[in-house]
Amino acid sequence: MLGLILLSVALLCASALAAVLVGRSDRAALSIGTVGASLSCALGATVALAALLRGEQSSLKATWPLPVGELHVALDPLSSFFLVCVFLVSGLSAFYGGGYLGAHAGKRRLAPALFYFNVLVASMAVVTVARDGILFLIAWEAMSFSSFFLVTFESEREDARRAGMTYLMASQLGVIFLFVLFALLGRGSGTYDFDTLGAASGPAAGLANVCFLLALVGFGTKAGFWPVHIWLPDAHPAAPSHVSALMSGVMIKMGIYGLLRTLAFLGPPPVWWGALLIAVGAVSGLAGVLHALAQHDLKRLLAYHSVENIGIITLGIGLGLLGQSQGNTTVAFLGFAGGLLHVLNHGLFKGLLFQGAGSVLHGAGTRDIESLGGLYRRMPITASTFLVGSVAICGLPPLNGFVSEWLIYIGAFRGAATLPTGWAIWAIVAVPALALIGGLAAACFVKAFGVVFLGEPRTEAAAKAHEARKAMRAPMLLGALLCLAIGLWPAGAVRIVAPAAAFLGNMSGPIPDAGPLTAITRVGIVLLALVGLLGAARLVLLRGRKVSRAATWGCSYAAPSPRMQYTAASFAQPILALFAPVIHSRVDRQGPDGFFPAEARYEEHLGDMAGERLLLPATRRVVRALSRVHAIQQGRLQLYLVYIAVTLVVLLVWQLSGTGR
Amino acid sequence: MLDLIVHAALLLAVPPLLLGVINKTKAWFAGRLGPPLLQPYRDVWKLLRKGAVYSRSTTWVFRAGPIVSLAAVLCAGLVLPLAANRSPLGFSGDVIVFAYLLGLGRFFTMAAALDTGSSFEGMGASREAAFSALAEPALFLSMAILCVPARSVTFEGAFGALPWTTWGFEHPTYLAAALSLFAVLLAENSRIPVDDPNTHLELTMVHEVMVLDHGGPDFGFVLYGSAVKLFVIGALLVHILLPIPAGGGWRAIALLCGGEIGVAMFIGVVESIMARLRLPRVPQFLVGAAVLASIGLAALFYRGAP
Amino acid sequence: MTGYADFLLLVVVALSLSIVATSRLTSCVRASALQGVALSLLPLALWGRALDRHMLPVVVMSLGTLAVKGVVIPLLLSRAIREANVRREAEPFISLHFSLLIAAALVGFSFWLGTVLVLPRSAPTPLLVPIAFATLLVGFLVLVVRRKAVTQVVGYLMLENGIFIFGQTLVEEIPFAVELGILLDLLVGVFVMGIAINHISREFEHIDTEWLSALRD
Amino acid sequence: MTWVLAFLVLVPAALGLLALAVKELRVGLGILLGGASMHFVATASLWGGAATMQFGTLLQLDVIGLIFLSITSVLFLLVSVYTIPYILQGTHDRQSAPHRFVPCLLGFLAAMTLVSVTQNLALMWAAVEGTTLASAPLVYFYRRRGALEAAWKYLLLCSVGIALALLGTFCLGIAATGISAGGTELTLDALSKAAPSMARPWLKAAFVLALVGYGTKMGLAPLHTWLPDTHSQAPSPVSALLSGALLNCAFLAILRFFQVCLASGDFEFARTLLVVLGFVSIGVACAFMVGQSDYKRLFAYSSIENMGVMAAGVGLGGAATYGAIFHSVNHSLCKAGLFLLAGNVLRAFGTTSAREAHGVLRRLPVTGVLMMALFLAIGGVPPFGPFWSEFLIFRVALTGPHAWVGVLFLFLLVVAFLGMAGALLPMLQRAPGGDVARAAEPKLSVLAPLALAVGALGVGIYLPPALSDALRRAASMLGG
Repeated sequence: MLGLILLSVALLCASALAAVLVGRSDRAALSIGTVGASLSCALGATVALAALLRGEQSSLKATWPLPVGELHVALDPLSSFFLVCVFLVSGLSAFYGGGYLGAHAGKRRLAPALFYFNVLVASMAVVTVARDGILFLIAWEAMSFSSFFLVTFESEREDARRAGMTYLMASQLGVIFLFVLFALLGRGSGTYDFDTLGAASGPAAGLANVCFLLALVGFGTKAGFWPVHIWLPDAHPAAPSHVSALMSGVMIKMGIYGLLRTLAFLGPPPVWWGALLIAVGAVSGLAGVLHALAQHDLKRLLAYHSVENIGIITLGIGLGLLGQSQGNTTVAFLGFAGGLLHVLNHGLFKGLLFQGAGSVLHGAGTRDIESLGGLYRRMPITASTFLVGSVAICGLPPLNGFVSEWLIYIGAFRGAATLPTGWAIWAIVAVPALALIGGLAAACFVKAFGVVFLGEPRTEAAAKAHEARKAMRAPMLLGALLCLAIGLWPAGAVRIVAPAAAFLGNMSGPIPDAGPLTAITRVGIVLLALVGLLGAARLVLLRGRKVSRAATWGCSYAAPSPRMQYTAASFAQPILALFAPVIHSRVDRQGPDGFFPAEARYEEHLGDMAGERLLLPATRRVVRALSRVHAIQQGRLQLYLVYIAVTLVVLLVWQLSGTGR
Repeated sequence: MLDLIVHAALLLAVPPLLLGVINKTKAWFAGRLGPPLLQPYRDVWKLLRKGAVYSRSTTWVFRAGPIVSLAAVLCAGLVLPLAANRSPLGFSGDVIVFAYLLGLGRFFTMAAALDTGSSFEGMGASREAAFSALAEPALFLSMAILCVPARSVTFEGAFGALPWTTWGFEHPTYLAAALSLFAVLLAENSRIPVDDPNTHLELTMVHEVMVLDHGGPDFGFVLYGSAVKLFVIGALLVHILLPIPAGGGWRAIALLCGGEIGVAMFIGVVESIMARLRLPRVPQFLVGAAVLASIGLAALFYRGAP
Repeated sequence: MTGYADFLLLVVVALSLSIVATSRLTSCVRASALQGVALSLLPLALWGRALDRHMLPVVVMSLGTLAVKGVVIPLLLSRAIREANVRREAEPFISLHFSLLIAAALVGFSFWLGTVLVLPRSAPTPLLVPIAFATLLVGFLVLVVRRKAVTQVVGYLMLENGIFIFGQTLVEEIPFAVELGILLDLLVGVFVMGIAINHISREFEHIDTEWLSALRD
Repeated sequence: MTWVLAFLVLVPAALGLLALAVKELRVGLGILLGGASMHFVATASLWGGAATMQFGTLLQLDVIGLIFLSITSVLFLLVSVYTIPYILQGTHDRQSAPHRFVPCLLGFLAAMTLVSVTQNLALMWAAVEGTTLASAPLVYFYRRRGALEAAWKYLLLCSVGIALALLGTFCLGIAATGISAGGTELTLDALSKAAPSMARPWLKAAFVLALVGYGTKMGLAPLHTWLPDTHSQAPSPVSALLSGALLNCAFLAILRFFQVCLASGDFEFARTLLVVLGFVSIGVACAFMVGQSDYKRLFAYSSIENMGVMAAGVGLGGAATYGAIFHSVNHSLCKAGLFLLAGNVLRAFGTTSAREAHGVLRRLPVTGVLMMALFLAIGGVPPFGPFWSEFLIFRVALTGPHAWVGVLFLFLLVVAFLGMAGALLPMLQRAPGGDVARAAEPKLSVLAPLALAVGALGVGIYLPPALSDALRRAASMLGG
């Protein structure tokens, strides 16, 4: 099994290199890269799935030519599960990318994009199987940098470069915490082999807490917890859409994986870790969805929803920890299972949505929601799949998003009912948080889907939009089908997740019951049946009756124009007005004045509070402080000599004072 | 089998009646004679037999809206126990399905509204989105009040655990739950003080304006759907307020219908004696409901009920 | 013979201080030349008693020093002055009196160092270490407070002189070739500096290092 | 076999004098290339030889010296390959004297070689001073005011520093006298033998003076001030040699003194000094790298940073010593390559401002890609060599008594990396202004950087056992 996984990794790297070698011709590079990626992903996904279902645990060691660590990779349920996610979503994105990049062929060298894409997938796979700190960190860095180069693929664009820089800063500052984390963990044994780290039944409590916080920040930066998510809404829109799908679909989940993997080293978790994770999750979820509502850039909106969904995942994991720390297997299992299943689900529908956004960008040439509209009749497949994705991401039945959120809800209710009061409150906090997140998400996606695809086109570009190519449509359809499948057959999905969840809560014995999942299937089927029934009824009723078409009723307004439609901004306004205090909004208005007002305008810029109130000022301050040092290098030879003299005298006095007789 | 038939019959037959009751009550308060009690049935029947006019800018989403939302509320009605503690689709965790089914219906109603491209309907959708998002926490918190002490995630368990012998100030938490559920009911069914179902100025509407363009059978579905929604949430409320025997039977049916009618009359009274709130104040109403429910929950934990 | 040695060392210090105090470039160069001559006598004064043992190194060293420090370098410098035709230091960074005070302080510091760093073996004269440091530090001072390239070279020379004095204690340790190498380095160094000064005076029409502060951050 | 040592020193010197006589450029370049390759071959032949070899009383080579010698030799060969197109079609402006270029280079090589093949501290001092004198004319190769200023500062500051180093050498000699009858020579062995019973004040004074003196040459802050000016004004091949080889020589000189301290038994003070100066250097360099707009200065400051890393590594001791020596190898590979590439960019764009020279990746694809790779390498990105050396040092720092030192170390490295990225990434990635036409890239001018980049990657992926063994032995000699 493990060998096959490594084989597919090797295949990815090989195709990446091949793509570069034939880089002269874009077509060849495109086909080689895409085919290689799709094949190896298909192989990897099937193998990982098989390994997961068979609960395979195998490992492989090799010596390392350098003085640190040794090459150690292994499979366990957790790795296998994340491998399934990685390969599944990557495969879809790669296939989509084949079509998406085809549009760029000739305009720009494609070989780098394909190279970095395959390297990114490979590095993610290695991250999940690595069992040695050094190897893990190397794969991690490879992941960061390949994705960085993908973000700056269209590097001639200013915003892409700035996004890349922000991303680089975030990932590098974040990785500091990880280096420190692993160095601290390996402090005692001097080796970074995960077995030894894990075997030592967790470090002392104090160190464990430090490590947990380090992991929270370090991995949270990649995962996109609020407020260290700041790179995310810039990077995802800048990247090519299939890359955004990959990054948002699985790459940020590597942060979750790392966090979970680290938890395995830290011994039995104190209960406050769970509480903290729940808090982080709730805050990230709400902040993410609120900022998403404020966006008018389709891909930016989706990026903020990644923050939201990471929040939901974290809620689940927090619940799991809460249960685990109290020895409450059921809550632990439900929490972990819900979180993990949401990892998979989010990978599926967020990938699907980003691909849809990519098709919109590719078909209508803009990502600005306000200048789209009425795309449904121009790109029906994209629109329908996007609708499926939207319903799924809002967690509505009968699609997959509902299943994972349902598990988390059940876990929260169980926890509230069975945990000791002090911690039960934390469990119950998850419930209204999820509810509010869900409601806002629904609002946000009604806005996104409705304004982009429904109504009348607001601009020429939107009116001239065309449907995506076949190669782009296929993966979207497949993704939509998978969303529906998981939604209608939760039992199967949970069977995939269960081993990993049990592994996390290191539960021995039978996997606890996740509740009557078949009942969800029943509800879903009944729902679809009712829809079909009513649809049929409608047809029957309308048969033989007069069905005519007319203009939308504009309250008898004579000359309606598409510009009069409700915009995304106005749609979101009531909610944003409610939450104005927590969103950084800058209003720039010039009201009409005088007897003959020349012009009046009203602009509202909704920024990111974490960025514009916290991180940006901090960075500026650091840079200013550093630039103060420049005073010392001001060109005078004499001054430089003074430095030498002063250093000499100071050091002499320091070292010699007291040594005299 | 019999249970199922009874359940379906109640679910399908009773709802329009409630609308009639409300209108009657309001008419009585206003000193008018008012429309006949069964008028809503006639309206629906009439609409179902009409043709339809569709806007040129609409797609199948517009047509799907009423269907999906009606299907969703009917499904929710099948999940919720009506005249007995058992429901056809009930299972451990059905509370959540219930809430999310309502959400599904709302999603498609709003999408359909945006499909027409009319600014009025967009406006309505946006308000609906805001209010319903705020109503969600209240709904879930009050359900938590029901579920946590029962140590169960099913309506069946929750209702079974309701302490009938001593009610009221012994268990203020249930009172809180009932009140915030009632607020949710008003919001979900676009009733005064949240929304005025028969206002005449589109600018002030919330729900009605979303369905301006629907006509014929579609509008029939919409009308019927809102009635069913009212009935379903009302049933949830009735289960909290009245001791409906777990085994079902005539007495249960009578209690349910009586309770529903009582709720409808109460709504009528509220609509008659209250003015609708200004739109900016509606959120406060809903947040207030959520706060009430969370206070109840806090009290629950304070008393260490679980 | 140590009497002569002490006398010479005091002369050296006096000359250093005078260099600090004077503003005329020519007299600075002359003073440094005199210092060179005094230094060239120093080995004889120190090791005269032991001439039989280290005849060759001592004699060669003093002759070489005389040639390099007493004759060649001063000529180079005065030629540089003539070409750049500058007479006196415009205004140093620190006024002459004040720098004289600083120089005195530095001499004091070097005497403290002398108490810390005691020559392990019976030294020819205890003044050796403090004077060496004093010359060195005063040279540093000149380097720092003067603007003209020529004066800076003079300061560098004083620095080297201090080290030279220091080196006197090590006649046995340092192999002969190396000493010559050191002298050669010094000569070439100053020679290159002289060339640089010429270029500077050609580029900037004078040898004021003020103008050499364009490269900065 | 040992005569090779003399050969290594004398041949470049002789060829340099020969080249001084030659006026014809091509012949001079031929001589240069010949000398470089001879030097390279001779150095390579030493790797098979004994652990330490001695020639006469003055020349002596141990494994540390061998490592630094090899770095110098390899760099010099590559640089002289690069120099051929650089001089022949170079853009040297008025009255720059290309025929003086070759002799100075060879003299430079001779001096640097001497530094690494001698263990007589006084002779080593003379050699280091020699490097200054030989390279000063190279810095002033382009007769520009800036170059002149840089050369003047370089000359004066380094001479002063070196003078202090000489003083330090004397102090060591004084400390050693009177221990064994009839004085001791200033060779490393003799001094190490005498070290345990040296008078501590003299020893400390000696190390401080040497540290300040050679530290000036090595570019440790706050003594580094000449370095950015010189590196930015000198011709790129010269900058490459200065940064890649010369700084190492100064570092080697400091290491020699450190060895004596080790032999003396109490070396903690030396370690402390090294760590302090190292961290000061890293911090100062970071401050100047953030918001730096001149790419050659940027690389210069990065050199300061890396010198700080090495000093701190040796100071931290243990595995960090290994890391420090390894890092000096890595740094030489990366930084020399970067400076050579900077030369290509400078020729194509005619400016050293990273803001004006943009679109490198499109104008000069090969140069751009190599520059990106080497930037990542020197930034400590795996799997390039510097990552490993820096990681070793970091690990020791973090697991040492004060964990915060390690955190600070890592943080500063990341800040430096980001500062570099902030200047280089726009320069590389932006769309080229005006004509998008690819500028010409002579094969020879990208060959050397390519080799260096491959080397930096190679030592990261697979460290040859011979090299790692040599590093290990060197580290053990330095108390690692």
